[in-house]
Amino acid sequence: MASSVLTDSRWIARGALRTAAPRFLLWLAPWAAVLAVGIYAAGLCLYHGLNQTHMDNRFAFGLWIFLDLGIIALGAGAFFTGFLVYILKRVELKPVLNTAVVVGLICYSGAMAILMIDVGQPLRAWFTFWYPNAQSMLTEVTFCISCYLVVLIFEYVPLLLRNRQLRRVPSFLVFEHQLHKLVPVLAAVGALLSFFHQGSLGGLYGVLRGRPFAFREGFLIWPSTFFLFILSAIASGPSFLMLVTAAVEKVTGRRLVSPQLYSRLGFISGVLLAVYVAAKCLDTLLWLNVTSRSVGFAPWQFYSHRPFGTPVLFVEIVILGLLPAFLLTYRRFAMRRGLLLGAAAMACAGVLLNRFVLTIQTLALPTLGFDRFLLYSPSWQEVASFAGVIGYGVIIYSLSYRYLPLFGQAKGNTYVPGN
Amino acid sequence: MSARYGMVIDLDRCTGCGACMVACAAENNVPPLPQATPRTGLTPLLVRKVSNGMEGGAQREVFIPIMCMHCEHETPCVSVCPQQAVEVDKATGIVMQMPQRCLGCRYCMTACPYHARYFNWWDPQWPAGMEKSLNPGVAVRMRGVVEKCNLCHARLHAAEEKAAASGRREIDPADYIPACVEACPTAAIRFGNLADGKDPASHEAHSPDAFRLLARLGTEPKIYYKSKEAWVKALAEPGSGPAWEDQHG
Amino acid sequence: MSRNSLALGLGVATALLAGWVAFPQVLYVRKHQPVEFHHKTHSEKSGITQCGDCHTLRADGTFIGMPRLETCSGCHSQRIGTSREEATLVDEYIKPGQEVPWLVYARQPANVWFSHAVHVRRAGLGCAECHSSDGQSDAVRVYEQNRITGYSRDIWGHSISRLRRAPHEGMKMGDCESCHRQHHFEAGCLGCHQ
Amino acid sequence: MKVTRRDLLLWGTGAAAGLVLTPVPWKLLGDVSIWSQNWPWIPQPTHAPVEVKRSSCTLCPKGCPMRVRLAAGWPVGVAGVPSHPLSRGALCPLGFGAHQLNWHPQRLRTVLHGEKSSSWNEARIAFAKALREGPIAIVDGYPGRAASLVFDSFAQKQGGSYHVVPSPEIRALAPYQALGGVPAVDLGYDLENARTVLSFGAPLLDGWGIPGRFNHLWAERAAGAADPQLRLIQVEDSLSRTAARAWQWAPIRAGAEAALATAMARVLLEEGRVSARVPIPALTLAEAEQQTGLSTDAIRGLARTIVARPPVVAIATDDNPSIAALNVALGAVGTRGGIVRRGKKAKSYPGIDTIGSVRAVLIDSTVPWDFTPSANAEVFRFAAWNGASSRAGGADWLLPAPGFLEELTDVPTPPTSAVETYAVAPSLVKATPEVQSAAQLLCGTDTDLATVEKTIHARCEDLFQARAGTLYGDATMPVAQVVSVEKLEEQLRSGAAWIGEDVSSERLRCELKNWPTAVDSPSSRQETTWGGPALPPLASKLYQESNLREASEWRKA
Repeated sequence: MASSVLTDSRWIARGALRTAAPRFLLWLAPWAAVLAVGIYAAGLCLYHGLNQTHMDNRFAFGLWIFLDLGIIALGAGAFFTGFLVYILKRVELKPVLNTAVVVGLICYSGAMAILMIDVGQPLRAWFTFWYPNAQSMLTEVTFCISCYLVVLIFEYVPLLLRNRQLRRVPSFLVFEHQLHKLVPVLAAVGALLSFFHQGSLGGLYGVLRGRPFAFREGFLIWPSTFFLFILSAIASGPSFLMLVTAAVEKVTGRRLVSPQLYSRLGFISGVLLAVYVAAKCLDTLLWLNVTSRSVGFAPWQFYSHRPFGTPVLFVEIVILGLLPAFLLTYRRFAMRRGLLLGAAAMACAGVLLNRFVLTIQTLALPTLGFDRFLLYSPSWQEVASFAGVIGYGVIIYSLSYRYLPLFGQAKGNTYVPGN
Repeated sequence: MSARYGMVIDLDRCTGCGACMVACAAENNVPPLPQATPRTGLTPLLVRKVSNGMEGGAQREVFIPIMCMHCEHETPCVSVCPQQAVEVDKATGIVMQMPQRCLGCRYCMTACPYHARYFNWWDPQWPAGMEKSLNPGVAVRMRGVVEKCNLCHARLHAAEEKAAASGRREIDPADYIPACVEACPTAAIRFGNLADGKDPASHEAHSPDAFRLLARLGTEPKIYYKSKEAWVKALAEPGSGPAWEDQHG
Repeated sequence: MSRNSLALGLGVATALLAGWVAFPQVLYVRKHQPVEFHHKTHSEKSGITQCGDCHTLRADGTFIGMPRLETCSGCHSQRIGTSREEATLVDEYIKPGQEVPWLVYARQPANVWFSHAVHVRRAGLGCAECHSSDGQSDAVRVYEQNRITGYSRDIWGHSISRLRRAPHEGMKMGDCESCHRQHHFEAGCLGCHQ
Repeated sequence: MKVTRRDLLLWGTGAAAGLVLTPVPWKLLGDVSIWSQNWPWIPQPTHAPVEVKRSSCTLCPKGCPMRVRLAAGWPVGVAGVPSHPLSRGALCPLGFGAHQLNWHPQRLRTVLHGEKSSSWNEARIAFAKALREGPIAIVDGYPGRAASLVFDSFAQKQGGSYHVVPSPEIRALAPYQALGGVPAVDLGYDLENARTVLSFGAPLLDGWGIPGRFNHLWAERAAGAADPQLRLIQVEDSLSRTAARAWQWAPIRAGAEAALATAMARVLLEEGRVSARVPIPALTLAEAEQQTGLSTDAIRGLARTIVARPPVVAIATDDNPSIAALNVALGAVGTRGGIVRRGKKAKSYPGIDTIGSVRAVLIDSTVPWDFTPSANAEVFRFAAWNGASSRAGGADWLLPAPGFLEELTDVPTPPTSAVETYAVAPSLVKATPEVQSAAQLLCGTDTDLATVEKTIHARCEDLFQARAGTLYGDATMPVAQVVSVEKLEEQLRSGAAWIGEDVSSERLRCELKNWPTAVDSPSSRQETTWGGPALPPLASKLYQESNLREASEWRKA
């Protein structure tokens, strides 16, 4: 048994140089451990109930929702790249497409898994499909995410079938070929679904009339956050792709995509980020001076509770918004790999901060005049089960990288042992 | 018939004794949950103590019973529920929470500006034998669902059954009185059909001293409060009150 | 090729057989009533004609459901006839004053509020509209209990597919709703739940 | 032909595909979610019909009448009796959870000897031995019941002594016995006719007296009004819930009540605002200011305020002579709207301070836990709930007593009432096995004692003979119209309450020769209703949730 594992070369694509099996296993081990702990923590939450978390009646949403929103935003690279490549025919982005699909798959399936733990009655979660409430943003989210997860699987399968062993099964080859023809359609469908659920994730909080800090006026049934979320997601998606690819390059010690592609992704990300920041500023001003004021809140009043002061807003918009947008788009910097990646990281951080503020700060602020400003800190079960998702992500990606041609044309490089 | 059940709570009459809370919990089979913290317990009705922040003899306190406000318009919790576990009943105006439908996503709790919704973080349990004292007609909620005040709906059922048995179409208002109203030793809570102009409660609701918490959010709550003291009235405004004032500077 | 399809076909067939024939047998546990009771005998021999004679509505509108022991002991304080069932009833229940643990076919779960008063008195439904011919039964049915939910099989209805079932069959929420819809009666969730 | 791996794979694929066309996955999906709605480990209420019976709350000497909902022989809910003129349908928070108390985790179910379990038989033997070796003291925390009579007569026959632990409200009335010769148990407050109530830390809105009575008066005549018909002035060191809702709150230093009372009397006498002929106290306003922390002007102002709206009565929380003296000065003793004599002369019993050196002490379950007798005596303590920190609570014998509505008992006039009342609290709950009341033990030891049953019957006869007062049952009727003793007893046993005639008009004479010296006594904050041994788990929990009470208070449960 062991030998068959240790000599897996016949599963690895011809010509692709991969590190030796034992080293690979060594690399997987810690991540597997993290995943194991995560599964145990999740098990505790499912068996004993959500009293295992530190959420409470006031902080009904916590770490999980924040990170779900976060990774789904970062996973947006998947649909957006597909959209650019197949719909807008930006073929130069093709090399990162497979990575985008895998990353997307990981992010979305991970988020789904966490959501299943997060609800109090997972066994009844399917009621949402049986008795859907069309008004609810959460229904929109649930439907779109689950459908899009299916799409992602369909996008992933052809990749899977291109594995050296699997492609020897003739029927698989046919199947893969057929699926491949379907991919542009899938990309289109995926893009549509994703635009919707990214939006409705924003809507999730924007519609909360009872939470003046989150509530936004909007267009038709959609509050402004609906559109801001789409923008921020597609802005951060490519940045996250860059970071992932760079990380893989670092670990494997190989150049997988051209520097031009990096700066291309960076440029796309930067431009979108700039647009997003502009929109965000406009929205914030409108909200401070019209929306929240109309129900009796003075501008900046929300920022009177430490630690959520105005600095947070400044960091979100300027340091992690405007600045990276500039760095990513301005050619002189975009050519410098370090700066580029740094800017990409800042862009991602900015979007995460935005999700954090919207989820956590909204719940921390009092609504009733005689209520208190509250904070909460997650329990180890919450942290561990999410860490598990990260472990799961790394493992899936590593396996895909090892056994599937993620970077189709990155062959024949000189072998440098991964560290 | 289309009633609009609501309450007018006279805060000047409330002594904060808490009888309403105990009566409510007993009526609705709320488990004691010794392991719960003040932030994870179940209190469909919760009396809050608020001080006017003055010193010495000028110091005053008011007690504010908080429960589901049964918002009439754009009810925040109804629109957010992904699977129709919450609804505003057409016939009674009661905002109904269905634990058997609820999947425990807690989105409604984040939507409620009054924090009047509670999640069953634990399995409901009673000291050995105490389950014999459970109130028939109210199903015990299971772990992992949201619950809140349903205006003692079991009592409305009983009233309807009684009416039906005696061939009446309408219930006798005397048969439908929520537990907290019945329990209040100072008759501070007046309950009734706000849609019925002759009902004393609807009359009270129109008195100059009546107000509603966070009325400016525009959700038209059907729980009214009443006080002659200006500082108490001020607590109802969003963005004002101790929670916000002492933050400035 | 043909061999493949044969294998596939066999698989499908096994699944269909297991799902449609075996599954219902496994899903329900069969229980017998504590006492063999015949509605027919009672209506013919003892002149009890109205369901309400034993299944009474109380003054406050609550429904007594299965008659309490005193109703039975009204006549059965001493054995009537020599049947073994009669013996069990009198010796095991009436003499020791032990309520008969009847298995209620139509018992709804704790979270349902069903008022007979409202349906019978106000809406004027006949008993048979939900309980069909149980009132004339000359033998007690076997009580089938769902192993997972603990519900009586009558709630789901006898046909596992719920297709082609008699109008009275099935007491799931959907069945209540469809009847309510027919009679243009609207109730919120808590109209029927508690 | 042999079956290949390939065949099995295909067969499996077919089966999997076929299963989707069967009810299996779909029915299971449904049934599992239904299972999650009816988890077997979650208790559900009974199907049994609900009946409503009347009784009285026996958890404290206020004896509020109750409507108890019963299902399958167990109480499933309690409510007050609105038609009752004193309680006005009110109960304290403890009362609304009382039906859960019998299953309280701290419920006593076995006899404890020291720290180890024992039996009733051994307890009886030990008690008999103690009796032989002589003298025993019996301590009662709820005097005036039929059971109390059992204690008294037993003590007399056995050459023992009978002592009572009066409720705080009664203790506050003790000084008037010295001044006017009327036993404290015969005195009450004529609150209905008072227009100014000056409370020295008494929790008037928080379980003092009959909870429903003052709450109702306050709500109807004071709540929210800028110039109320009934002025409630609270003198207290901290902002209690009563102080928070009072018309005025005078914050003074802890334990300075006596000084303030004396100083106010001085002001009133000097300014000739009161007619009573009593000497002017020696305490100067300057001293009072220094003791109470109130400015002399404040004291003067307060003094003038309380007499602005007569009749006025001052209410203390303990036997503070200075406050009693103030009432005399205010002419509030034995007058309309003041402290009145409620009726026939009741026997007054010695307190616990008079327990000499005895062989054994028998403590009734109504005695608060903070009372522990001198060490050398053998202690037989009855209790339904263990409110002590240690297992046996310092008693040699801890004897499980009947809990809520588990025994027949009667309800004498509650303290502070201005009229005589009487009710019987029928037992509505089948008693927990192994429990026995103190009275039952004594009647078992001395069989020719009049049992509680008999005494209640005798008291019914007295009521019937007297033909006075009114019966508040399902219908309200004067006793004069009740046809027979049996009918009267039947009515009382089904939860009706008797209320005597108002005799508050009867004047009392009491004179004050010289002022008690206002000593700075540490303020004794009165235990409110739920200071009892056990709080319903619900109540204790809910107090933790809301910020109504301090942690120390709800931890009692």
